[in-house]
Amino acid sequence: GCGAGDTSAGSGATDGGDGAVTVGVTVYDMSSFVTQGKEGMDAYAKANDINMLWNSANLDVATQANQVDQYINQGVDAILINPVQADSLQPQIAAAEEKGIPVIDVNSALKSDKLAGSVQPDDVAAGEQEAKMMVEALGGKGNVVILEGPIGGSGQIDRGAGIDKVLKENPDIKVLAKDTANWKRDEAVNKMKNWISAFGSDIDGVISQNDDMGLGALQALNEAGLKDVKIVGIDGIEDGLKAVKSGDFIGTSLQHGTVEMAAGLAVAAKLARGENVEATPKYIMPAITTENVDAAMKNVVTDREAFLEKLPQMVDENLQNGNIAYEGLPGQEQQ
Amino acid sequence: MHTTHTPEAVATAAIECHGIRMSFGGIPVLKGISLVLEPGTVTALAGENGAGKSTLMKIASGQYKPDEGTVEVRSEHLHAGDIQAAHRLGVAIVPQELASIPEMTVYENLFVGRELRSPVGLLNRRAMMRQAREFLKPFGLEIDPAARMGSLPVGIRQIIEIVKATSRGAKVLLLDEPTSAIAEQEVERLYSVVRSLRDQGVAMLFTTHKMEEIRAMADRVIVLRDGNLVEDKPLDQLSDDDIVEAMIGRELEDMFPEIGVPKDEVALTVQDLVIGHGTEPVSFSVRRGEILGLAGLVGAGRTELMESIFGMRHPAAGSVAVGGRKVALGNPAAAIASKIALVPEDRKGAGAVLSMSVLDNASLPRIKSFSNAGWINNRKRSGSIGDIMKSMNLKSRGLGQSMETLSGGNQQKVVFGRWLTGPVDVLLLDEPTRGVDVGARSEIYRIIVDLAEQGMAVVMASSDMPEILSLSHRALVMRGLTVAGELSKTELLESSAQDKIFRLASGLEASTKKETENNDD
Amino acid sequence: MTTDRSTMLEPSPGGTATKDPTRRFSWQWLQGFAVRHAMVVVMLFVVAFFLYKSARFGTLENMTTILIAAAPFALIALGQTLVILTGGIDLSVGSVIAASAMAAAYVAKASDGNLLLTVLVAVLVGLAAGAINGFVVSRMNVPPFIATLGMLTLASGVAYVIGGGAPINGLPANFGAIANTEVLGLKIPVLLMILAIVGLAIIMKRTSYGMRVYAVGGNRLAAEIAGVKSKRVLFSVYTISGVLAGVSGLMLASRVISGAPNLGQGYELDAIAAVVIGGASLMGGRGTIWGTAIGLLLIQTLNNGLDLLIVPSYWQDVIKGVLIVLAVAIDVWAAKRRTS
Amino acid sequence: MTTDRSTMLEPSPGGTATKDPTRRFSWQWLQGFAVRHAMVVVMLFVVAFFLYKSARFGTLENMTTILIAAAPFALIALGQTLVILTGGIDLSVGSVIAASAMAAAYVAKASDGNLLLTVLVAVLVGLAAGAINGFVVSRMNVPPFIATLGMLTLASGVAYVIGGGAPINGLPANFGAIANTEVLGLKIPVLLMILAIVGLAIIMKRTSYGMRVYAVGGNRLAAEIAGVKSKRVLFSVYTISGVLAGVSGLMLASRVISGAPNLGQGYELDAIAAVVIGGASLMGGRGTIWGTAIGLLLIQTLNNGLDLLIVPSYWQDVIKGVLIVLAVAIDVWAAKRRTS
Ligand SMILES: Nc1ncnc2c1ncn2[C@@H]1O[C@H](COP(=O)(O)OP(=O)(O)OP(=O)(O)O)[C@@H](O)[C@H]1O
Ligand SMILES: Nc1ncnc2c1ncn2[C@@H]1O[C@H](COP(=O)(O)OP(=O)(O)OP(=O)(O)O)[C@@H](O)[C@H]1O
Ligand SMILES: [Mg+2]
Ligand SMILES: [Mg+2]
Repeated sequence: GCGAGDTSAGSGATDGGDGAVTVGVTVYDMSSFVTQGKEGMDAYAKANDINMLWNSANLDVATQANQVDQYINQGVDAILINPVQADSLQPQIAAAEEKGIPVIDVNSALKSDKLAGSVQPDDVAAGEQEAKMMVEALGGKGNVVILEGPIGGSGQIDRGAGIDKVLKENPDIKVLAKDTANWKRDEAVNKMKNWISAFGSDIDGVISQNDDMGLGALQALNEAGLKDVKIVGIDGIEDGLKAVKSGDFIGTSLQHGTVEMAAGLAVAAKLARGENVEATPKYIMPAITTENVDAAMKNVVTDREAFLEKLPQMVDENLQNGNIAYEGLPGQEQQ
Repeated sequence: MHTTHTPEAVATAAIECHGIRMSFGGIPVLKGISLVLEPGTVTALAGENGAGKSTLMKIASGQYKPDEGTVEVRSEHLHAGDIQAAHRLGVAIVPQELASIPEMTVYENLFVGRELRSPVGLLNRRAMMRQAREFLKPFGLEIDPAARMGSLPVGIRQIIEIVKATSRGAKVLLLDEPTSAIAEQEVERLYSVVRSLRDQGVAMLFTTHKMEEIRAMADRVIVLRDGNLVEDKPLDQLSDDDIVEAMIGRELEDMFPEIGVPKDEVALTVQDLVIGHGTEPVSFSVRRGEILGLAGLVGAGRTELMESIFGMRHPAAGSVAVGGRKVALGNPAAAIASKIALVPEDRKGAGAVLSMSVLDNASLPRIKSFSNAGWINNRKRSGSIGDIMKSMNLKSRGLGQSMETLSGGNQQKVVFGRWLTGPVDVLLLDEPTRGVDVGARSEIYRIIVDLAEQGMAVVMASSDMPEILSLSHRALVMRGLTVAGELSKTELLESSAQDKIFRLASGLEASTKKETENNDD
Repeated sequence: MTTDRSTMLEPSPGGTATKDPTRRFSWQWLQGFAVRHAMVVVMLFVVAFFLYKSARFGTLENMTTILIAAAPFALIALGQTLVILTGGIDLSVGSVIAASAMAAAYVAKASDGNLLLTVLVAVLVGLAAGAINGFVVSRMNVPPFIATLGMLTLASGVAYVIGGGAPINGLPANFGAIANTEVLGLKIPVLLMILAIVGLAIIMKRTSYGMRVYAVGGNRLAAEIAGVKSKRVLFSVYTISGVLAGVSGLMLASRVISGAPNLGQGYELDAIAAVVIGGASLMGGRGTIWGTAIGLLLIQTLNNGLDLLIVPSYWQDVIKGVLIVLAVAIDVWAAKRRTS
Repeated sequence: MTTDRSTMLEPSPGGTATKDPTRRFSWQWLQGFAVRHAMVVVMLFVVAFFLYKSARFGTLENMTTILIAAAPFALIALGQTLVILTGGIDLSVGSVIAASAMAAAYVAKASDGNLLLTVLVAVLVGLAAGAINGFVVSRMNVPPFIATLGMLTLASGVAYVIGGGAPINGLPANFGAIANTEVLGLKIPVLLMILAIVGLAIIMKRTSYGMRVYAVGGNRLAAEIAGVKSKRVLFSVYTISGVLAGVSGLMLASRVISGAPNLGQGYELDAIAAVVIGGASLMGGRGTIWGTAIGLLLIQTLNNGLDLLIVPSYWQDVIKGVLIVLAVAIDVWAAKRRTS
């Protein structure tokens, strides 16, 4: 049975094809994470006869609400939301549910008991992971600064919670300063430069909630001629992986949009088709260090074609086996 | 009617100023002025450009706060620098620089601040329009009250300003050069409005640079010079020469200099220029050394003719040539390159860049000649401009003074004088002495005649009849955006000239000869 | 100077002076209408295009979607119109939306869904922000751009402070009733939008207050000489703009039942764009409420139609940028043609 | 009306008409200086406060930090000054930064580090965007706000299109040389900033071009009657602003060796704020390059000093908003006092 069966009369968007389903996707913005994710989703959609409608909300929650309304009007079979803002859109989700359209959130959470599924990264775990790397690199003692995402965003809050938890367990690590650089490299350079002015060589480490800001901090440290400050990031973007490889970063956590978003689409499509699927899998970011950085680099950058080729099948296997973040890196397990 | 300063009269004064002192940037403009206006009187406020007339009026109307001194309106103290208070006390002003609201209609301009409302409280636009038409009638203005103010010519706007101030039931009316942009016919109408207001007990203070207007309207004359009140007498105790002497501190010789003999060489040729939609084409030529007067009523199209020649607007058809060479139309820069110069009528809107200094304004049209490869040679520039402004008797705190802080007449001198730093073949003057004091005016006449003698062709539009009669070699009378007739020098010297001009301008006399290019007088 | 839409010199309407005032009136009226007409024509073209391209576009549901999306945005564009008519600008509306949304969310949560109190607080936050803007502009003579830019950062800061840097979630479900209830078959935001458009259009055209707003924007000194209390007028327009932003923030927050400190970010530019597309001059004195409504509708229709056609958002940007400029260029060109 | 601030009293080099030119000269000069002085005084207070609160603030390293942070921002504020002097506004600079940064990154990657080509492309992108703005404003008579708002969305769209929606990473290391090389002991962006300030200050004060820009902004019609080709002047200022934004984008991208499509977002408001804080009027005709430099420095000093004191960013917003409004209010007040 088709989840959106009763509205399929208006399936002008669902053009033809036996078993083809239409999934309306709205993402918060075209970030690099989302762009990567779209490649994965495109690959998965192609392999699984999914007609994907795609809209970006440009970081505006009201726009996203409008887009969801439009999908409902259009009578899509499922709606996949990568929310601008955590815990928003309740009335829209309710409206979709009323029409029998399953709604799935991916990448950050919506609060509603009417969601049909949810594919979420464990940001708290990622924050813990990077903080632990830092504690280890500093030998449990030293001064750090923290670069945060946009204040109030779920990334900033959850990763921050993970970081705080670890730092609380390690009272010898002192936080000199923490503030937002809005995920941006250019803002991070200036923020970091100003902190260097304030603390000079007292800074031992930089915990950055994403790679871009960590790279900005790296530039600031280079400009100031400070050599052995440890930096850790999250995301595993190309430049971040390079920095891990060169030793500029002590490590990062790979949030591979290609894999995570494709898993989200897979859950949405399966729910729309009424297939049996684990509706709320967690994406646990693998830690990337010098040990496995080369393999990650292959999947993320250098050997992309091949990776995308095997992705659809891997996503389906992951959903069955439990670890949706699995992509064959050294140290990763599919269970 | 005539004022006598008895204590009782003071007690009922409409407005009293006491010991007004005001200075700008440390330079005194008013040095302790006291005056009393009584209800039902008309007082002329005379003085050279920059004497402080406008400043005094702005203080009396609450726009400026004086450094010292008080203003009392009908025995009530006016809180200094409070326009609203002045308005409440019944003081109305027609400012020298027009204060119309260009984006609003005529009737909205007239009624803003005292809108007519229907019983429900909503605007009654129809009533306002009707009443606006009534208000305009005494001035013979048949304009649509729903016309946008900004689309009307300056003269008409000024009349509307007057109507606005006079129709509000103000008890004190300050008119700062109300006639500077309007023609004699409308001035006549202003006289009758002023008289009827006087009979209603309104106290009026007005400034003008024209003696006839003082004679026609005032009961009493006050003269300011260098910030001091130097004369305050009933009109009939003063002769014109007394007033002029009080103003400029010396006697004035002849107002109009002798005009020279034009050369044979034609400088400006205007051929079949159509300046309106479907109006008759205009053709004429002006020789070197010749001064061509343009007469007409407000809105006759004199300004539009000049603007078309100078390239500010695109004529529908026709051509303009200087010294036989055609000038690209619709392009002021090309006109300037062809050695045409224009002193526009609307000084504030089209003449001066108020935010810039005198020096910059004066050097703008010829900035190329003051610079090398784009670099301004400041010494050359200020030397040359300084000389010219000195010859024009500019009253300023130096060439660096910002144009907007200059008195109106002095702004006019800058806008005129700026062309004189380089060669000009054709000089277009649109109301060249608008707002200029008598002393400076005779100065400007002398300059115009000198320039003509040096070989310039001068076209001068003027609403000042003596100017047309005494200063031009020839005059065209315009009506309805085309030429209605022409008067030769001999005709201009006849005593019937004024009447003839008026008849042509108002269409009472059909044009005798429209084509004037073959005319050699 | 350069933002003036009309030509510098308006050609005279005819050689002979105005013999027939009524004819002139209708001529001017027609002229005026035609000027606005150009944008309506553009709008019709855009609508026709979307109708042709997407079967979904013309449905009642979709029209409703457009209206709901337009509503919060309309409120600030309307307030902005008044401010722009006085020659000012209100950059703070986006942030005021955030502050009022956060305040409303905070109160709704703290009072466990006391809607009356919630609405009151949201409106008061808008009122306060607007009144401060008005005070700083009219009494302290700070240029509106700076005054409201200051409020932009201030109100945004306040929005973050209210939530301690985080959004406010877990709101009582009845908070959603404010924006999601239907009255007379229309959602409340849509109803408010219609009321605001009609109400303000009447106020601006039919009351002396409206006339004074135009006068202050057209020539402040002239208005003052005519007895208009320009400071009060200035104060009032910023206050109105603030209140409308407050209501807009309330609607936005209620619609998604959550308060976000970055709500409304950047809305000010779109609101100003709607006003200017509607034919208003940033120099003040010229513009209408209906013009703004059309500008608004054009922007919202583009947003909706391009989403329906699943144009990637960055291509949407490219298209929208070009189209808006073209639309205004056509309007300028038409205005010029029609007056000459 | 309300944005008018300084009285622009320039010293009179040859005041022949006055009786005592030298006395008046110095007096006027002092008066004029005092008007601008108010903002300098505010600036000195801010600096003094930070010096007192943080021992690190006054160090040479920190001064360098402020200058480097100020540089990309200075370039667009300077271009903006010219545009604002003509009575216009350039909202597109932030997006042009993004487009030029992405174009530069793209070319650097594709050409494997051909710096000459990279620089050329970045400048050309800025030039093209500026020239389009200039054309649309000067020839098509579209109000600058709309023209450049269109370019804002267009250029931002283009930035995303270049990277296919994503930032460009993995750039050749020599790309960083553009912004990170030192010449004469100064980093290139800082050098460029100093050159641009001094160069433009001289151009605006000492050349006929500068005078024409002031004239067009002060009164376009009057300028045209005086023979100024106002369309060319308008075209030129937008083009200059575009080129400077292009260079700014290149510097930003090169400094962090990556191209981000959301680089420069919102910079336009800060740039305009710097210009207006510096005393320029958004109505055109009034303002100076030095004023902008001071406005810029004030904003950058606040950014730096508040970071040094570890003030959370949203409190920074609140403080900055209030301070900027206060600073301008003081300036307005001082200007008023000093002229009367
Ligand atoms: N706002 C101002 N700032 C500085 N100086 C000013 C200001 N307003 C007027 N002045 C100066 O004060 C003097 C008197 O100016 P005012 O306008 O009162 O003269 P006026 O008698 O009305 O002259 P006119 O006949 O030309 O209109 C002039 O020298 C003028 O330059
Ligand atoms: N009574 C009137 N009502 C409305 N418009 C008029 C009237 N008379 C003339 N006009 C318009 O005025 C314009 C001509 O104004 P213009 O300023 O060129 O005339 P002018 O002869 O230079 O007058 P001025 O004496 O003001 O210099 C024409 O467009 C004409 O239609
Ligand atoms: Mg005067
Ligand atoms: Mg005229």
